[in-house]
Amino acid sequence: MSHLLEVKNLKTYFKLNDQTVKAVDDVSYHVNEGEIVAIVGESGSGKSVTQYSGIKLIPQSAEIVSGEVIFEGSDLLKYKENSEEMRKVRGGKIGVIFQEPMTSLNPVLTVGEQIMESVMLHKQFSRKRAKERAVELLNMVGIPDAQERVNHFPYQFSGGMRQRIMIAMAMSCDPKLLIADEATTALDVTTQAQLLELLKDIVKRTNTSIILVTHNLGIVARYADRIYVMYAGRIVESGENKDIFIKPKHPYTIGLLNSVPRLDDPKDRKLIPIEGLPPDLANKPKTCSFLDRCPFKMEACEYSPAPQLVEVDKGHYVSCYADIKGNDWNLKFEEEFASASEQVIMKKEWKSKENNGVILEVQNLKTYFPFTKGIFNRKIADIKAVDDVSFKVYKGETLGLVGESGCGKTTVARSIIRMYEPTDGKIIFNGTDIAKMSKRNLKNIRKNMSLVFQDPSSSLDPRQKVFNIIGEPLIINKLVDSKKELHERVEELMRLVGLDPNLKDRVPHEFSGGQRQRIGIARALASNPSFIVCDEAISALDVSIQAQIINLLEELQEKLGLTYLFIAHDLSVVRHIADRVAVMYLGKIVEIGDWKSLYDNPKHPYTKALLDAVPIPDPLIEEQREHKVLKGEVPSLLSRPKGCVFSNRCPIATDECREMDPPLSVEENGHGVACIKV
Amino acid sequence: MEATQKVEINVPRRKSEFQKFIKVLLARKVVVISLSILFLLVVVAIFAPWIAPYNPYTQNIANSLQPPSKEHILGTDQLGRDVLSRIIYGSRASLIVGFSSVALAGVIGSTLGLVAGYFGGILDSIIMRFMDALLAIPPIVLALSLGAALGGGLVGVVVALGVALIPTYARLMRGQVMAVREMDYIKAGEISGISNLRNILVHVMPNCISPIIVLATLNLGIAILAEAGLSFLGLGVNPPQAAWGSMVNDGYQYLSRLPGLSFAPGLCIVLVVMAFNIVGDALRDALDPKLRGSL
Amino acid sequence: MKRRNVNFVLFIITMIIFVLTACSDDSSTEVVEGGEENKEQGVTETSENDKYGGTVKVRIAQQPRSFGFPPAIANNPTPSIPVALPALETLGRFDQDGNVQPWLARDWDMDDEAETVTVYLEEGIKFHDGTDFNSEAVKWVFDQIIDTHPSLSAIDSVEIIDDHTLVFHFEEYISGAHINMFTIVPIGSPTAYEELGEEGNWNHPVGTGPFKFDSMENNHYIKFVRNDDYWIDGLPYLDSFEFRIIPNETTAINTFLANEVDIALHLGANSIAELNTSSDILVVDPTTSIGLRGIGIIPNTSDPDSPLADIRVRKAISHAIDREQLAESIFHGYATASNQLTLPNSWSYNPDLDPFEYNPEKAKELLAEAGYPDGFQTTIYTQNVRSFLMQAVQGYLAEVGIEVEVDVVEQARFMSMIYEEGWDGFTEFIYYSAGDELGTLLRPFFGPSPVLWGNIIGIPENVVDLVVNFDLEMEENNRQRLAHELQSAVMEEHHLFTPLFITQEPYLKYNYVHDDGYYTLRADFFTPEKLWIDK
Amino acid sequence: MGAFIIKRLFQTIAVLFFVTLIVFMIIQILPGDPAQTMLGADASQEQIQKLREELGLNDPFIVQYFNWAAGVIGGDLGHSIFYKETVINLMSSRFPITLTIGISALIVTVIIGIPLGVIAAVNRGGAIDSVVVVLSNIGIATPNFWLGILGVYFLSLKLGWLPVQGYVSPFTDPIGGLKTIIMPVLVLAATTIASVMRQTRSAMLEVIHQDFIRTARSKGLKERFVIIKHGLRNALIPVITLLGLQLGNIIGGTVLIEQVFNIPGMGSLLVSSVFMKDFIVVQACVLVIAVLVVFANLFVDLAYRLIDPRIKYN
Repeated sequence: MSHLLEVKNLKTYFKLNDQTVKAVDDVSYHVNEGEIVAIVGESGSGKSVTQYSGIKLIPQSAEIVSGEVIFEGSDLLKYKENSEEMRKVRGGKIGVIFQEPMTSLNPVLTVGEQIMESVMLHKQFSRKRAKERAVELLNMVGIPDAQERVNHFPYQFSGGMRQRIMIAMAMSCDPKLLIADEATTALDVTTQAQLLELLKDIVKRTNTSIILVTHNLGIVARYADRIYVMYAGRIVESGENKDIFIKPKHPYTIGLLNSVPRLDDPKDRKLIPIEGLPPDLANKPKTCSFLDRCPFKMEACEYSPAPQLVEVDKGHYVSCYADIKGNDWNLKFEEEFASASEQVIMKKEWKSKENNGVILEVQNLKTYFPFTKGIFNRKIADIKAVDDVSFKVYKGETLGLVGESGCGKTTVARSIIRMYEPTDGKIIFNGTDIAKMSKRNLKNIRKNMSLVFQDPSSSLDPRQKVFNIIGEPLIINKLVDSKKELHERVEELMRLVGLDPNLKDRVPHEFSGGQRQRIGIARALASNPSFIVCDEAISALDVSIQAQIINLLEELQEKLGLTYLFIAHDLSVVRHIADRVAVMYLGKIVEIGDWKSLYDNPKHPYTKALLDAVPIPDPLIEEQREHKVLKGEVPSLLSRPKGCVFSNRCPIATDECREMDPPLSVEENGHGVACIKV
Repeated sequence: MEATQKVEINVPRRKSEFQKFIKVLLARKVVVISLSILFLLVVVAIFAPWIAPYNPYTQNIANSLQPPSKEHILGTDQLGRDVLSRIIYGSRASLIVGFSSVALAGVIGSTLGLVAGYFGGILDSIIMRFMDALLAIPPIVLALSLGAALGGGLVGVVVALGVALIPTYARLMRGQVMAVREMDYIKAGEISGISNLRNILVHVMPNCISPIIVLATLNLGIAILAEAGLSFLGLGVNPPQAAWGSMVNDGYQYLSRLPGLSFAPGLCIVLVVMAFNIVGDALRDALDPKLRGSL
Repeated sequence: MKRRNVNFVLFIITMIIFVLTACSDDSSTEVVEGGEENKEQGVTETSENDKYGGTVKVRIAQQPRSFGFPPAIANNPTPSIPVALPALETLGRFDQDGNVQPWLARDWDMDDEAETVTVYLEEGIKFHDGTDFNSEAVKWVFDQIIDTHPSLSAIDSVEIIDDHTLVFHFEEYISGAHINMFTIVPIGSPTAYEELGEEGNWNHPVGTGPFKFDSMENNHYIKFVRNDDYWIDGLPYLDSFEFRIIPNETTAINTFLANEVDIALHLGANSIAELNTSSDILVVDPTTSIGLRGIGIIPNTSDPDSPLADIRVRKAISHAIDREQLAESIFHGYATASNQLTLPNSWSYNPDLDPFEYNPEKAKELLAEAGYPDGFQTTIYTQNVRSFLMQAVQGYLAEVGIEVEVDVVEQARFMSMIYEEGWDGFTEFIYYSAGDELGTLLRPFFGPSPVLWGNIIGIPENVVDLVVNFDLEMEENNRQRLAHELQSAVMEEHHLFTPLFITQEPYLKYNYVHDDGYYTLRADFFTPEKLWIDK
Repeated sequence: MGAFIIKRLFQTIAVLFFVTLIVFMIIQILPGDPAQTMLGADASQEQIQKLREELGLNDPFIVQYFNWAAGVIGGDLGHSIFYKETVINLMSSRFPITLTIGISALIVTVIIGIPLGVIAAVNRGGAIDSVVVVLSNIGIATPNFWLGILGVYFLSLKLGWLPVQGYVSPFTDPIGGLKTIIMPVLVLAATTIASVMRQTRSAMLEVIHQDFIRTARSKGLKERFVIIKHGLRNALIPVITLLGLQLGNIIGGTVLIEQVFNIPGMGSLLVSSVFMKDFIVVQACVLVIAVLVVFANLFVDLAYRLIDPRIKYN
């Protein structure tokens, strides 16, 4: 049977400043009709460029050096970039859904217009018919009031909605193949689930094939039929879904799987990061490109040319010399893993920290922002970003605060450290209410609490040397008496977070993302605080780096007795790191409890929905899970539903829920839930 | 506390910011040429007395309006002064007017913008409305009326152009400050309890300065052009100071007979302004390509 | 007595100011028609009929303050008079020798004893609005003016004898005072004034002239059309006549070269020299000497600590400047160097005085003698129009070691400096008179109650006395003696200032333009009734 | 939208207040006595006093300002001492001229600048692009009065194609008017064309690399369609900002251009008034020009709305 799409030995190089960046270096793969194929890899692995090469949507600096892209029997590479034939394929036969819903739609044209122009072009529909088709498509992708909203502009839609529109647009001319390039990466977990289910549904109904380009292994496990793993411009492993997850053979695939926390992990599992960085694609070594990071490299790897893909099982291909050597290599890997894991300190049995005493108590915290309108910026409403939130944090524990974007978790964090002025409520830190404390008095308190920011590149002053960045809190708070002491202390802090103190005179830009986050952590530690707020501290990092930082945070907690308020949207990570977890929705805590009872026995329908939406990178488990999809979207803070904030989306809500705002009722074990139905 | 993390990550030293900046800056030949022109300009202005073949003020009326010759490469003007020497000295006027007015505008404008952007509120509104108002008066119109009020001459021109250029800096600086203030590293400082002054000096200013430098470079060209325009209207620098703008004007009457008299200084203006513009653009691209379009 | 003097002086000042403000370059002299014009006229004989028709356009440098309202015109003769004259005429006109000849006044009697002037008007003349030109109209105009006009307030009253005869009664009667009333007071229609009001009349002349006002646009153009009922039969020749106001000199030259104007007035000498190459273009170079526009530099001598208080230094400066060369190079010959207040061919020129020839060595000697062998630093204040000249002076002074800064100041500042503030160093010195009347020339500066320059620097008493005596003296020989004494006192004894030259005002026209009737004296005059052009 | 306009109008009023203050202050810092300077040296003390009284120069600054501002609001810009006319009257013939030239220059700028910028961006690195880049660099660096002088010299004097100076309204005499207006407009537009060309080019280059352009291409649209419909409309947003700013430059440019071509517009009125010390007129000219620019910017802000639906005011 011939494949719908067959890519053979594709090479796409970029020419940048006299350097040749081998973004796609001899890649072959195929897609069959009605199949969902995943291409997995970290940023910069060349997975997107591979897809765009075939339809020639690559930047001008890129050049397709060689290869064939055979689609429905003809080689697309033979068509000129903007030729009639190529344009017929684009949109007509191959649809693309891009990553960024915010920038991928033309902001100045209505969404209807953008769908219509495609239909009018490929199907020769009249304007009127095209519009009907657009409405029909919008209905299909689940846009409510499609008839009216077809005339709206992209900015009038949420990110999730825009991505639905992208899907409608890509599907508008009934393509044979859909390329979804990180199509759900920028979205919240529930929205992501909605969209992926939608896509899957479409495939089933129309027999369209999908290429799912992503770095999220969970998604892959849940939806893909076959998987290609890319690293540094090459495919390093490919095979059926289950082959990859259950019997991963390439050290990189194994590393990826080991570095990501899973929703079904044992609590004491230590994450194993992939050390090092991917190679510079402009100066790629002739040897295996994973060599430098490979924990299993053999002597032969050092001088052998890069390994080719070899079929090790039926339909399972791997490019690794370990494979070629034969033997029982799979077993060998497991042994190696075991010894590698021993080198790191095993996490102790989890124990509640409630007896340590309370370090922070938040009582009825409200943080409102004025919503202004009109000529005189009259305040017409409050944006209740945080609305009556109470919780305690015990000394030495990690309280995880989870929720989707806009739920108010960051506002809580910033109110606690008084970056935002709380509207009402108490913030009792070490026995003192700091909610209304003057800035001057606050200074003394602030030594004891600090913040690790989300984005390591924007949270470090690009003009300052690392030394000054880490030393600043010491100088401001007069914690050192001399220059010498300052130097010593900064160097100590750098060692503490795993940075070479010799690098203290460099500027942040000279470090990698993970290292920058280490600098941020060192700064947070400088004033010797007991309490640290980690505001999405790992979300901006690549998965393999995330593991490093998570491990570092855990070690530091152990060593320094720190208390963390850990804010994140990734439920798996929170489960891994937190002792207790609070779930927020629309400015309120809907559920709070220790990790075990919350994850194992979620009570609030929202918590349940969230957990359902998180894919687990294990196809066997995924097969058994029921994929319930939460309906609707998070409402805006201004049009908050009456009664229970979740009532309009809740599968079990009744009229009662729409009238009464349920309080957070806490059981004896500390597990609290704000729902009258449980 | 003891360091226990066993991995010490050694990063290969990447190219420093500065090296990278220089590399991007010098990537295009036209930029290198422009920089050379400007370098030459500065050298010529500083060392004018040693470079100029004649004293630019020494007149030889009997020898006026000579065509180019071996002795006078560009000929002589109405007072028999050597045109080349006057052009060489004229670079001083252009540079002084350019740099002083830009410095004046830059310092005052940036400060206002900094205050407006950093402290916000009603102060911001007042300052910015005032700047909008100033911006509504085209520089040449403002300079003309101010120049008339202050009297011509170097000081008048510098002050007039300086005032006219203030709002662009204030606006840019304000925008920069507001953007930088939103950056997490500023918040990090604020959480640590940093003082406003330290925050401004250590974090805000250094991160706002590069677009200001770019704008200043571009404005140098504008100031030189405006000075020429004011000279044309008769409000330029005082004679006998040589200034390219007034030389163009003075020489115009002899265009058919001695085109060099007016062409040469005109060409100097065009070249130098162009060089400033190209270098400004290149600086912008090298410092922060995102600024393209906003400057 | 005092009041009269002040007023008279003020009139002169008015003129000076307008010279100071004139956008054109420095220059201008005396004259009626230039010699060249006459030569050229002889070449072709044209029948009277060929002269009719056409439009002539004339470039002027600036918009006159008013060209319709007689008092305003008389108050600001430059640059109003030449623009007003095509429509508004005066009682008399200057001839080539600078004497006043009859025009609207057919004759007059002057009675020195009675201090009266009796004027007999031409008869049968009508204003453009159809009303009669008569004694009443003339009296009306003068009544408007004599109370406000500084120089004419010497007239006490105007008495109507009959329809065409008036007697002007003078309050005080000095030599030359009557000239103004004949030459700078244009006669407009009182009826028109009543109809239009002062503002309406301001730029809408209704007079007896050969051309009627047609239309205007401020700072753009002023257009006149032929007055078919002109009182001289057969005149004017032209259908219409237009002024184009073009302040910028280069634009003016281009306009002239593109033949968009036929006559270009108020051009700088260098522009004229530059254009004096084409055979189609005539440079009219007025050469008759009946008035002065002199340029020099004047030091502030009042500060005893200043080097300029030393007469040797002042004389050194006069020796340091090559005025002949300046006249040649800056003015391209359209100025005549002079070491005294008047030109060497004038009766008032004193041939016995030091010629202050160009001699840098002598200048240096004098400086050394005065104790400044290495020179000193000082400033020359000037206005934009003359900055070039002052730069040239600066260059000369640099050669003898005097370092001069040329400070170009705004007119307002300049005025306040020479009126009240004073200055250190030099300012440009502009003096101006009709004829070689040293009295009228020097009174504003060096007279008994000077208002300009002299009131700051303090004038030696013998100079003041000489000015007054000269003014009152009516007898020719005595006047020459006094003039020579005055020259000697000002130039030799005190050396109050450094004269440079007397300037002329050449202008350009195409050679198809004939009999344009432009001449300049204390003010410009434009009498285009006989103007005609080749077809 | 309505609320936005009203808010923007309030802001405009605040700006206008400062404009009047600045304009008024410019006159206040003039050295010397305006009355004396206006009347000239022949004025008597009584005349000066009378004028001072008339101009309210004896009042305190604040009173003077408010009297003047009240007059301005009531449409009374004062009375020119020199021309013996109300300033409004003086301007009534000049304002349309400057506006005609300015708007023509703006139109020419748009017609020439934007397409060239787009063409250059699309052919980046090509011959047309190089020409456009070089021309725009030269255009921005060339003093416009100098360009005008050269134009007159070559086009009028050497070739005799166009008149040297003057102004004939194209509304009364289309051909003659066009002839007089063509060179001033082109010279005036030269600098703005250069800037707009540059801005359009760089905005287009930026937009071309945006995600939504890739989206448009992925739909198989024709390249021309992608560039014009998807690219240009977005690129126009910064270009319109620039045009708003250039409006001030165009009006400022007329000051010089009107000198070169001797056009009786606002610019030449301003210049001659500056030299004649007719402060009332100077004041009024600066004010009118500033108000024009303020309203032009208001208009630009509103125009954004038409092009970019994202702009949510408030």
